[in-house]
Order: sequence, then C-alpha cells, then structure tokens
Amino acid sequence: MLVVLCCVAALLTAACLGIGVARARLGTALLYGACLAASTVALMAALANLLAGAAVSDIVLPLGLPWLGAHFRDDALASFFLVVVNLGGATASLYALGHGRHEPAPQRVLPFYPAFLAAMNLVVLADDAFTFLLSWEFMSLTSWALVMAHHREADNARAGYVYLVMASFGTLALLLAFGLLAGPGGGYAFETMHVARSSLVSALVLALALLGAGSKAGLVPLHVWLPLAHPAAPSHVSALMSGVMTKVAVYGFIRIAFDLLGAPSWWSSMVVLSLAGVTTLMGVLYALMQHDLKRLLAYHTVENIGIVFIGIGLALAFRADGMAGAAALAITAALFHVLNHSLFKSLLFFGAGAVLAGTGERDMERLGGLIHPMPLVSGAFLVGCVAISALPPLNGFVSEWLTFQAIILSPGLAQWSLKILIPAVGAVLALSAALAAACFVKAFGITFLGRPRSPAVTKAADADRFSLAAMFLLASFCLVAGVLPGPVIDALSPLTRSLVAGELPTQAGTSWLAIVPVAASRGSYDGFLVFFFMALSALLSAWGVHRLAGRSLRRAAPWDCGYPDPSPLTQYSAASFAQPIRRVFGSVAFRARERVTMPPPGTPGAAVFHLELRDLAWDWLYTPLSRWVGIAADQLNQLQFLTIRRYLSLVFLALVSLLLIVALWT
Amino acid sequence: MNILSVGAEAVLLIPLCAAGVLAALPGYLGPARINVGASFLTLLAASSLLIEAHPAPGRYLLVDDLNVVFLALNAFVGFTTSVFSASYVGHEVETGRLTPAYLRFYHAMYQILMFAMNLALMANNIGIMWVAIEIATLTTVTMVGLYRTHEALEAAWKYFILASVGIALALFGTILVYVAAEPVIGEGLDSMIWTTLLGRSASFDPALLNVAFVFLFLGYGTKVGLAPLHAWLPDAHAEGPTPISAVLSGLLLNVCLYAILRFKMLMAANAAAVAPGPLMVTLGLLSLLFAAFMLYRRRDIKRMFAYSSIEHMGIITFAFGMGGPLANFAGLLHMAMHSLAKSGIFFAVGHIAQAKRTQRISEIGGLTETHPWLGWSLVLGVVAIAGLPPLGVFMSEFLVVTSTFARAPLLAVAFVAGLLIALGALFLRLNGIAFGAPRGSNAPVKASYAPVFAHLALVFVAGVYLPPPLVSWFQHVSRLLG
Amino acid sequence: MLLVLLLAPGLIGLIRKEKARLLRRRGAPILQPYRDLLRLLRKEAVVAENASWLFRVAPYLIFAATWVAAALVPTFATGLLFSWSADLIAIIALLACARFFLALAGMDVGTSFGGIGSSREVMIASLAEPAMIMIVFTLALVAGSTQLSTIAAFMASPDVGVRVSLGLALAGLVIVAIAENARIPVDNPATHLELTMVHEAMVLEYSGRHLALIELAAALKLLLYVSLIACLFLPWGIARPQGGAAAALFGALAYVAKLAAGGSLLAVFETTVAKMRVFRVPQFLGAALMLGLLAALLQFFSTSF
Amino acid sequence: MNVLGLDIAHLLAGTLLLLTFVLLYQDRLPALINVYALHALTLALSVAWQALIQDAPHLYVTALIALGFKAVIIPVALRRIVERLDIHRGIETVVGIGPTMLVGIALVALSMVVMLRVTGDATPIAREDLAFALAVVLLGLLIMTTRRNAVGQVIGFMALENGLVLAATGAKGMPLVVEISVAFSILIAFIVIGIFLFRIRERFDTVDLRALDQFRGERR
Repeated sequence: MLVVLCCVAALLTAACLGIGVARARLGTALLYGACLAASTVALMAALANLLAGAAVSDIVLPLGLPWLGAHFRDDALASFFLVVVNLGGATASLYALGHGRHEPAPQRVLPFYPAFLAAMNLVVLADDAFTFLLSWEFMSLTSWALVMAHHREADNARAGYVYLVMASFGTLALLLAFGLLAGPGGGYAFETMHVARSSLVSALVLALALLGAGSKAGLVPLHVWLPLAHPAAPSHVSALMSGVMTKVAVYGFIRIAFDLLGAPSWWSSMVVLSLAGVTTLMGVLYALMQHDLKRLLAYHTVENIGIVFIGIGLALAFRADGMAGAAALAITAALFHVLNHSLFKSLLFFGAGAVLAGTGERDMERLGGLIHPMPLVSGAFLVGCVAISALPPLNGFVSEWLTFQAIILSPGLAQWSLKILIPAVGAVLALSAALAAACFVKAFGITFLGRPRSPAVTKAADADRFSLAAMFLLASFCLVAGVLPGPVIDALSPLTRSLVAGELPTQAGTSWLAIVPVAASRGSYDGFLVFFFMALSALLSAWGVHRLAGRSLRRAAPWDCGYPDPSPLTQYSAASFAQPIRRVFGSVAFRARERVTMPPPGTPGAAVFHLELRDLAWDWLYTPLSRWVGIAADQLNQLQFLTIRRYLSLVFLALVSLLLIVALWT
Repeated sequence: MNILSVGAEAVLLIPLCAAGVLAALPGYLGPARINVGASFLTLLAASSLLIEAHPAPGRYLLVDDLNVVFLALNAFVGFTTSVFSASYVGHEVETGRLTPAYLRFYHAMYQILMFAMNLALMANNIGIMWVAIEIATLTTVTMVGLYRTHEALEAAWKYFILASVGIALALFGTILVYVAAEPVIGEGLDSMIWTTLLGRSASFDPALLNVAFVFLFLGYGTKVGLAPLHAWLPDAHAEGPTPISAVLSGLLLNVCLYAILRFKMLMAANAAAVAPGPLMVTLGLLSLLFAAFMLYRRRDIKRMFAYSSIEHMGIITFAFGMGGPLANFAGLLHMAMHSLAKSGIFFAVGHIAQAKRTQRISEIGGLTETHPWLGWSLVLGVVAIAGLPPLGVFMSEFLVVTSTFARAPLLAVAFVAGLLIALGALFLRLNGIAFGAPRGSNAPVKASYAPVFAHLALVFVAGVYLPPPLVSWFQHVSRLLG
Repeated sequence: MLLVLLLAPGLIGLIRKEKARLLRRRGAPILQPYRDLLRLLRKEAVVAENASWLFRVAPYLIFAATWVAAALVPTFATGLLFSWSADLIAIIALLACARFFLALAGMDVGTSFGGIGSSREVMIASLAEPAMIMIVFTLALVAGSTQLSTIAAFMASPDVGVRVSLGLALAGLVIVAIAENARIPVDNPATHLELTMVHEAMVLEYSGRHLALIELAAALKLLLYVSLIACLFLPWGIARPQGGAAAALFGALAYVAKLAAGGSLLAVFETTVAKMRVFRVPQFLGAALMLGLLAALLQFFSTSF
Repeated sequence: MNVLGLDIAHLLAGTLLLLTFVLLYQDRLPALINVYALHALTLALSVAWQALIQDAPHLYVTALIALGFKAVIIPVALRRIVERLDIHRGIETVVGIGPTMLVGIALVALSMVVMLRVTGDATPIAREDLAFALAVVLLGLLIMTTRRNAVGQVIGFMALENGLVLAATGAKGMPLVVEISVAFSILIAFIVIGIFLFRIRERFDTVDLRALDQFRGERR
C-alpha cells in the first residue's frame, strides 16, 4: 500500500521531470525506464499483497477535501486491479523503451504518460468519493492529452474532443451517483456509504454508475469515443487505454455495485446483462468491418468489455438470489477475463504499434506478407490472436469457459425472465466468440500473410529488442494463464469472498492441475493436459510423418487451381474477406450499403465498389443531440445582437415579474 | 472615521495616494512601475490582514471572515494584473493603439478602481458599499472605452447605461433596507451599519425586506452579470484592454456578488422574510444554461471567456441559492477559484491576441506549437474553468453537485447538463485555438508569464490542498449564509 | 486415441462406397482412403515460394487439435482415462482452434482461392459454433453437466425420458455436423469447381504429407461428429468403466455398428439433396442456431413427461 | 402640523407621480424636456418640505441640487443638444401612448400593492412616499424602455432617479442622502456629456441593422 503510493509519487515526479527532459536525447529512455521501475515495484507489492491473502490497509493524507482528507485503501479488489494496472504499465513502459524512439513529438507524450499511470493507480486506491472522482477525471484528462499528442491530424483532434466530452459525461454521472450515495450530509468516505437504501435509490445509483463507468469502459451505445480515441494515441498508450484504463472503469463499476451499494434488486442485473450482450455482439461486428488495424483492436475492446460485463451481470443476478457459489463463479470469470484481456489486448496493440512503426501503415488493405520481414512480431501477434479468439490452450478460452459454466448454472435462478434471458446472452457470447475468431483470422491473415499489398511492407524490419521483449513477455503470460488457470482462480478467491460472500472450491489440490469450478461431475477443464496432449500429438505426428515420408520439400510457384495471378491485388482484401459476414449481419447491424458502378462495356476504366457503413449510435443518438444543441445555440445567439433598449426591457421585465411574485407571495 | 487597523487603512489609502501620483505623472514606463509597486504594497497590507486577528468592526469599515479572503484575493489579483498590464501596455504603446496620455489616465483609474473595490469589500455601511460600487463602475466604464474605437465606445455605453440602471435599483433597495431598519434601530447612521443590521434584522419588517432584496439582487445582479441582466458583460470584456477584462471578471463581479451575499445574510437572519434561495437558484441556473449555449457561437476569444464568466457567476449564485454548509462553502471556494483562473486566462489571452494580432478565434490556431508556453497555459486555464481536476474549480463543482443531487435531483441534473454543454463548447474552441495546424503569425511575443503561472499554480494547489485557516473562515461564513 | 485414428479413413471410404452404390457405380473399395493417405505421405511436399513457416506448421497443429478433440469423445466406453480433462465446450473450442489455423493456412500463400475458402469457412463457422454451443447448453441443462461422459451416462440412464428439446438439439447437431464437415449441401468434398468449394479451396496449395495430415484431420473430424451423435443421443451399449472386458467388447461392436449406420445415413442424405448456394448456407445454419436456442429455452418447459 | 405636513408631503409626491405620467404621455422632445424641468421642480419642493418637517437641514442641499442642477442646467443642456444634433423633434415610441398609459397604471397599482403590504411600524410618511417613489421608479424604467430616442431615454432615467431621491428623503433621518444625490447628479452629467460627446444619438438605440452588425458584438 505505502509502497504503491510511493510509486505513484515517483511517477508524478517523473511526470514533472518529463516536461524538462522531453527534449533531451536520452530523455525518452530515462523516463520510460523510471516508469518501468516504478510500475514493476508497485506490481510486485500488489501481487505480494494479493497472494498473501490481501490484508486490508488504509491511509489518510491531509489532501483533497479539507475536513475529510484523502482516504486510500488497499483491499483484495484494489490489489487485484493494482496488479492489472501495473502489469500493463510495466509492459507498456518496457515496450516504449524501444517504441518511444519512433515518437515524433516526445514532449507531448513524456509528461503525461507517467501521470496517466499514476492516475490509474490512484483511482484503484481511492477510498472516498472526492479522491476517486479526482483521480478518475485526472486519468481521463491525461489520456486526453496523450490522444492529442499527434494533434495535427484532424481526426485525432476530433477524437480527443469526443473522448473528453464523453469522459466528462461519465464523470458527471458518477458525480451524481456519489451524490446519492453520500446523501445531503456529504458522507464522502466510502466506509460511511455502506448503509441500507431504498430499492429505487439503489437502482438509480446503479444506473448512474452504469452510465459513468460504462462510458469509460465503452458499453454500447456509450462506446463511440473508444474506436476514435484509442487508435489516435501512440501505440503503447493505446495499449494502456484499451488494456488497462477500461479495466479501471470496470473496477469503478464493481466497487460501486458490489461494495458500496448494498444489494441491488435482481432486475438491475437484467439491464446489465442485456446491455452487455448488445455490447459484445455489436463490438465484434464493428470490429469485423474495420480495416484499420488499431481501430479493429479498439472495437474488440468493446466486445471484451461486454464479455466482462456479462460476467458481472450474472454475478449480480446470482447474488440477488443468494446463490453465493454461482455468483463467485461468475465474478471470477469476469475478473479472470479482465486480467486476460489486459494481457492479450496490450500484446496486440504492441504488435500493431510495431507494424505501424515498421511500415508506417495502419490500413490493412495496404499491408500483407509481413510474416516474412518481421517473423518475431508476427509470432507474438499470432499468440495474441489465438488468445483473444478464445481458443485453447491459451487464457482467453479459460475465462470464456468459466463464463459459460456460470451461464449453465442459470436454471437455479428464481426469476423466469432471467432464466430466459441468460441462455440468449449465452448464445450471443458463443456467436461473438466465433465472430472474434473470424475477425482475427482476418486481422492476422490480411496483415501478416499473403503477398505485400504496398511497397511500404517490403522495407519493414522486425521490431527492436525492447518491444519484442515486452511482447514475448505478455505472450508467455497468456500461455501460462491459459495452461495453469488454477492458481489465478485461487488468487481471486479473497475478492469473491469480499464481493459476493462466496468462493470457488480451491483449485490447488485438483489432480493434474485441472480447474473444477463447481464439481468434477459438472464440468472441468485441464489446460495443462490439453496443452500437453496437443504438443505431444503434434510432435508425435511430425516425427512420425518425417520418419515415414522423409522431409523432402520443393519450392514452386503457387498453383492456385491452375491460373495464379502475379499481381497481389488479386488477393482477398480485408473488405472482401468480411463480405460474407457483412451480407449476413451488416444490413441490420449497421445499414451496410454496397454499390458497384461498372463502366459501360467497351469503355476502359475501373469498376468502382463503394461500401457505406453507419454506426447506429451516431445516427440515432449523438448526431441528433449535437443538432439540438446547435439549434438552441443559434436561437439564443440572437440575444447577443439586441439594442440597449431591448436589454433594458429585459431588466425591466425581470424586475416587474419579481415584484409581482413578491406581491402575490404572502 | 475611527482607525480600524493599520493594514485596513493602508489597503484603502495606498491605492488612493497612488492614483493621485499616477494622475500627475507623464509617460508610461515609470507609472507602470509605480502601479506595480503600489499594488504590491496593497498586497502586503492585505496579507497583513490575513495574519492579524480581525479588528473590532468600526462604523464605516470592518474586516471579518467573509471579506478578509476577498480583500487578499483582490490585492493579489490587483498586483499580478498590474505586472501583466505593464508588459501588455508596453506592447500596446509600441503598436500605437494607446498613447501615453491615455495611459496616465489608465493607471490612475486602475488604482481608483482598486480603491473602490477594496472599499466596497471593507464597507461596514451599506450606503458606502453602494457608493464604492458606483465608483468602481464608473472607472471601469471609462477604461472599457479606452481604445476609442466604435466598438469600444458602444460597449462602454451599453455598460454604462445598464450599470446605471442597476445602480439605481440597488440604491432603491438600500433605501428600503434603511426604512426597514429605522423603526427598530432608530434614525441615523446606525441603521446603515451592516453589523448592527445583521444583529437586529430578525425584528425587521419582512415584507419590506423582501422588496428590498428584489431590488438589491437585480441591481447588483446586473453588475454580477446574471442572465438576463448580463448584456453589458461580454462586450465590455471583449472591447476593453485585457487587464481590465481580467479585473472585471476576476474581481468586480466578485465584489458585486459579495454585496448580494451580505444582504442574503440579512435575509437569512430574518425568519419571516422570503427565503432568497429559489430566486438565486433560478437566475443562477438560467445564467449557467444560457451562457453554456452562447459559448458555442462565439467568434471572439475574449468574448467567449466573458461568457464563461457569466456561466461561472451562475454556478456560484446557484450554489449560494441552494444553501447549506456544503453548497455555501463550494460557492465561496468557487468565487476565489474562478477569479484566479479566469484572470489568469485573460492574461494568457491578452498575450495571445497580441502575438496573433487578432482576437478572432478563426484566425488563431496551433498555439501549442507556435507559442508553447502561452498555448499550454491557455489549455491549463481552460481545463481549470471547465472544472476538470486536479484544479480547484473541480472541488467546488463536486461539492455543489453532490450536495444538490440528494436534495433536488432535477435541479442537479439540469446543472450538470449545463456544465457538460459548457465544457463541450470550451473544448470545441480550444481544439481549434491550441491544437491543429498553426494559424496566424508565429512571431515571438514579449510576454510576462509569471502572473499566469502564479494564478494557475494557486488554483492547482487549492485543488489538492486548502490551508486550514481559509477553510475555517469559509465554514464560518457558510454557517452565517444559512 | 489410436482407435479413432484407424477408424476415421474407413468411415470416409464407407461413405464414398455407399454413395457410389446409390449412384449405381461400383465405387472405390472401402480401404481406398488408406491407400490415398499412404501415397500422399510418400510424395514430396510442394510448397509455394512465398509460403511462410506458418504454412508448414499448420498441418501438424490442425491434426493435433483435431486428434485430441476426437480422442476425448467417448467412443465405446465412458470414463476414459483423461476424459475429464476437457468437456464438450473444450472439444468444440479445439475444433475451432484447428479451423483457425486451417483458415490462416489458406490465406498464407496469398492466392484468391485461399481467400475465398477461408472467408467462407469462418462465415460458416461463425454460425455453426454458436449453434453447437446452444446444443451443448441444452444437454448441459438437461444433464446438469458439460462433461461428456457424464452426459452420456445420463442419457443412457432411464431417467432421461422423452424431451422435445432433445429432439430439436439432435436436429441442430446434425445440421452443424454436416456444415462443419463440409458435406453436401453446404460444401462438396468431391469437387474443385471454384465458386462452390470452401474446404477444398483452403487446402488448394497443400500437397504431399501436409495434405495427408489435413485429409486425415478432416476424416477424424467427421468421425468425431458421428461418434458424438452416437454417444449423446443413442448411448446404448456404451461400456461403463466398471464393466469388464465383455462390456467393452460389446461396446466396441455397438460403436462400429453405429458408425456404419451414421455413415450410410449420411451417404443417403448427400445423394438425395443438392448443393446449395453459399449465401443460402447462413439461413441453413441460422435454422440450426434457432433450433439450439429453442431447445435451450424449451427444456425449462418440457421437463420429462 | 404633523397631519398637515403629512398631507402636503403626500400631495407633492402625488404631483410627482402625476408629472411622471405626463412624461410618459409626452411624445415631443421640447415639451418632454419642459415637463422634466417641472418634474425636477416638484422634487425640489417635496425634498424641501421633507427637510422642513423632519427638520433635517442637510436635505436643503439636496433640494438646491435638484432645483439648480436638474430643473435648470440639465434641461438647458438637453435643449442645446437637441438643437446641435438636430434630433428629430418627435419621439417614435415603441408602443402607442394608450397601451403605455395602461401599463403605467398597472405599474402604479403594483407598487401600491407591494408597498402597502408593509406592516405599519414603518412611519406612514415613509410608506406613502415609498409607494409613490416606487411607482415613479417603475414609470421611469417604462419610459426608458418605450422611447427609441436617446434624450427620451435619458429623461426616463432622470425621472427614475428623481423617484429615488424622493424615496431617500422620505426615509426618516436617512444619512448620506446628499452624497447620493450628488453622486447621481455626476452620473447624469456623465450620461448627458456622453450623448453630446459620442454623438451616439443613433448608436444609443437604432433601427438601422447595418449599424447593428457593425457595433453589436461579434458580427464584425
């Protein structure tokens, strides 16, 4: 706890130094080195605390609200999220040690990056409403500054604007939520908030928290800023925003919904579940339609956040019905997925950053065949793809498997509406898992496989060693968490105890390192054995085949059913790859319109294929809103151009009406 | 009049003497320095007030928990503004927008303005308070018209007429208060001494007090710039010299709001009188929403920040209207924070306008690249007044919203909507001004950054740490405000 | 594990034979697939110039994943040694893993046909997988477990009764099986007609031992699905772990019989229906998904009667 | 004596109100200025009378100011201005005289209602005077808001200010009245000089939109 706070202080000082050293030649390395050190120390401290059974400790500093002070508290939940935050921070800093050299404007990144890390730590540690919101909004602010780092592009400026407005919207929603929690007396400290509330109030608080945290985490329809802002930032910052900051938002929601708020009624979980389902599906569908690599990843963040919120919603439902064990399973699945997503999403963004640095391209339509110039990057990226597609034996599968297990427990619920809703959500989850696999076949296949689609690819080279180190570190984490999920689940048990007053059977003793969420008869999964068998049979078959058939190999021109075409343009492009799925879902999900304009026969000239996709959230929510604001502004703006006499009559009217009120009052 | 305390007298006398001297001196370099020096002495005197125990209130003057903070703030902003105006005015003279003759007048008026505001703050007599505010108004009117352009004269005239009407209304309210007090306290000066009034106001005639408050609120409210009485404010800020815009936004609005607060205390002390809360809440919310929407269509950078001043005055009035210890505390804090942040912004804006040779937002762009210091300090300032942490405004807005929502949810929602709309507008413009491809000239400008940084630093510190004495003063006052 | 490996090509051969007979041809002998595989193994592998390491590693991964999945399905006896190490969901995920690499391999060389194949494959999979998962839900909700052997044991036990949802699930499972194994009407394993092929288009660039492994993996997958249907919906004769060698032998015989029956049914089906357009496949699979969802919901209402 | 004094004070205040109505009614500049002179004269008388019955000698100063400055100097100056700037003699009012009068009457009623609620312990003179003064103030504002012409508006403002002085003198033994009246005289002087110097006869208030675009805020 104290250690983490010291690290935060160190980061803040580093931020101040960043202003100075930004221009220096070694400034980048120096600063990221400091961030790496601080994050690693904090990570170790938090990890130690978590594994040691999460002792609760708190500190009050004479800052913030004068009569309250700044309360900081470190419990199981906080420790876990500290681990997530600082793991992401450490790896991102390591990556940036190498990647930061490509930064054109370091003085716009270096001061804010450490502050951003510090803010995320503070949010997790905060134990009173003021400190929480201060750190929360500070986090948004620093990340906004980082998004604006490359402010010359008009898109980035717009992204930053949308991001900041959405972030402030979320903060204000949380502000209202805490206003309800604190009551008129202003009991802002978290420990004074654990009081019984009327179901209406708690429902209102939950809704506000969902708005606030959801707008930060990217729940549909509050997600619009995310695919704009995350790609705009420098890649290691994108990794932090996607992999870590959204998790801090999840933390905020869990803290309010499970800790501060007593027990919200069951139907609030219906809201969460349905929102989460929509988010999951829409997120992955949008992702499939993208051909900007980083934007695709950003949309996938939306999907994964949806998966996490499915787990949270299940936990809410189970807890409302007093099924502690099931609730523990659901929340464990959600938290496990939080960890996993932070791992592989950072990894993937690092890969995207390496591609961007190597080729200067984010558009997949201009990439291809990168596996030859950058084999190591593509290897790490492949691991990330397999992990995020929820394929065994990597970690993504484990958390989704746990979520499925939790869903299968749903018949125990009392409410019919939930019994009906949850299997539907399960279908959505399965669908989105399959779509995610499709999406990453596309992402990897178009970007790294095939033949180069633009000369930019040919001059690419493998990333520097720091970036590779960070990526392979994360890849190994993905593998370990997938093969040995048991220890992770055991580490999570203090959280589940404190959040839903239940816990999973301890996994340490199970044979062959299997995980048994409920009972061996209900379903078990053994990542280790699956991995072992797969490796074994792969090696066995390879050995056998080579023994039987020899290893003779001949290179030849691609056959391609008889008529190969030398031009790389004949390859499947990202758009054409997604076309069948677009046909299936597109017309409903985002009003996809395809137009092919053929030149008249005999005239030379290319046929033009035009594709139009709309984000319904924009069309139905944000565009009308902004239009209304504009209209109101125009109407009111006429007041700027009146004559003095009219202004005087305004004063006069105000006076007369007030006098009338006073006259008629008593 | 009886000696209150050396510091208190000094706060009044130094500016007065300085005004006399400056009116006599030619040139601009020397007077500018004298101006700075005098303001600095005033600052010293005011800070001595902070340290020493409050002297017993006299018949004309008093120093208490409420005004001591604002006296210090006044003196501080007065000092920094004088520093800023030294370099600003120098540039104006070089470009020939001002002649030394005008400057003599300008500096003298500046000190008189300081004197008048300090007097209004320290006055223990509602009549003197009124007179002081009138003087302050007249001086600012003359300074707004300083550039003698059509727009400047227009703005000055609009300001003058509306302010005169406001003053008249305020005077009527003052007379009514006297009439209400006279039967209880007796004829003569005693019925105008604020401390006495506060002590006895419980037995005043409530109906009379209500009418009086209506007049006082509208009268002084005109000068606070509450919608729909705001009309003079944007143009006066936009057309006058930037130091005056800074003083107007930072100090004069506060002083007039302070006057309203004094009378609100009277109302609060009288049980039978109508509670002024709803009235203030209504006008505050109206100003907030109105200004928030107006921000979207601004093309002149100074006028934009003038509208944001209207917005913040609305916020403060709303807070005091809500009442309760938290909201009142927030209101007082917000007054201080806003005056620091806004004057700091105007310092930056003044130099920006000089560097880019225009006030049109559409012709300013990419400041963070062409003039990094100016640009980033503008960004920081906007972040501050948009109510983003870790700066002080965030704390006050946090307190207002949280304390309101538990009591009047709908009001809080409207309030929050206003904040969000205003923030959207501010950052929409900031995107164009501070970021993106550079527009306008990128010639280096001789600017004095110290005042800007000093203000922003104070706002930042207040955002994370408030000194205990300040807190205790504010808490005491918020109890009085009811 | 080896058993399924041995039986798989036989099933293919059987189906081909049956189809040929139904078309009044003599058809190749049932053992033909074994010969094909051996020949392919002996041939040298021809690889396109710009093929990457992934292209050469993929076959082994695909084969491994499929093999593990197939080995986890109880064939003639429940309670195999490591059957608890992965449940039904994991098996589906393993197949998905194989498909993932297959699709990547299809895109590796960068030919247009590979792209077509992969894109269509993932489209089909993106619908077939959720349908499968829904069927799993149904079974899991009925049997209270996702553990295959547990489900099989439960289905064999008398207290399962007759349920609407199980029928729906069976129908869905059959559709999924057809789609997943690239059989008519979704795909035609016997054609290289460009515009219709899916699976064949992906493996177009493969030859020699790589092709052999992929073919074998495909055969294993078919076997897996047939035996899955067998052990889930007609689990009679499956040997209990405590049952002795006799039970095991009987189970084995029953299993072979089931395979033969399933294969011939498939052959009959394939000869009777025609290949459908690629963009009618989604509706076909959507039906499966709906069936699965319906089954999952219905099982709340139609508890055994 | 006291009753008589009260009555006379009442009478004078009533006259002031009446004259304000006349101001409201007038639509020609010279006549308006004359009526204003009369208005100021009446104010001077009533102030003097208050000075007499409250035996507050300092009020005589106020009376003198009212007499000399407002009743003589200002009207003369205004006439000069009207001649110099040859302002159109007729004043175009925003709404017709009839409605304006009705509104005025309504305002008087309002001020009566507001003031007579005041419970009795305030002295009767104060109450009556305050009621009249409030009426005058409101009417003055009404004049300002209904006259399109600079001079007309100035006169409205000065009527308003007369109402203030009436109230101030009516309040028994109120200190600083002199200072206040002096301050206001300065204010008015400012305004008049302003009109004269800045030639703002049309910028004060205009129907010319081009001038609007030029000078009202942003549309530069």
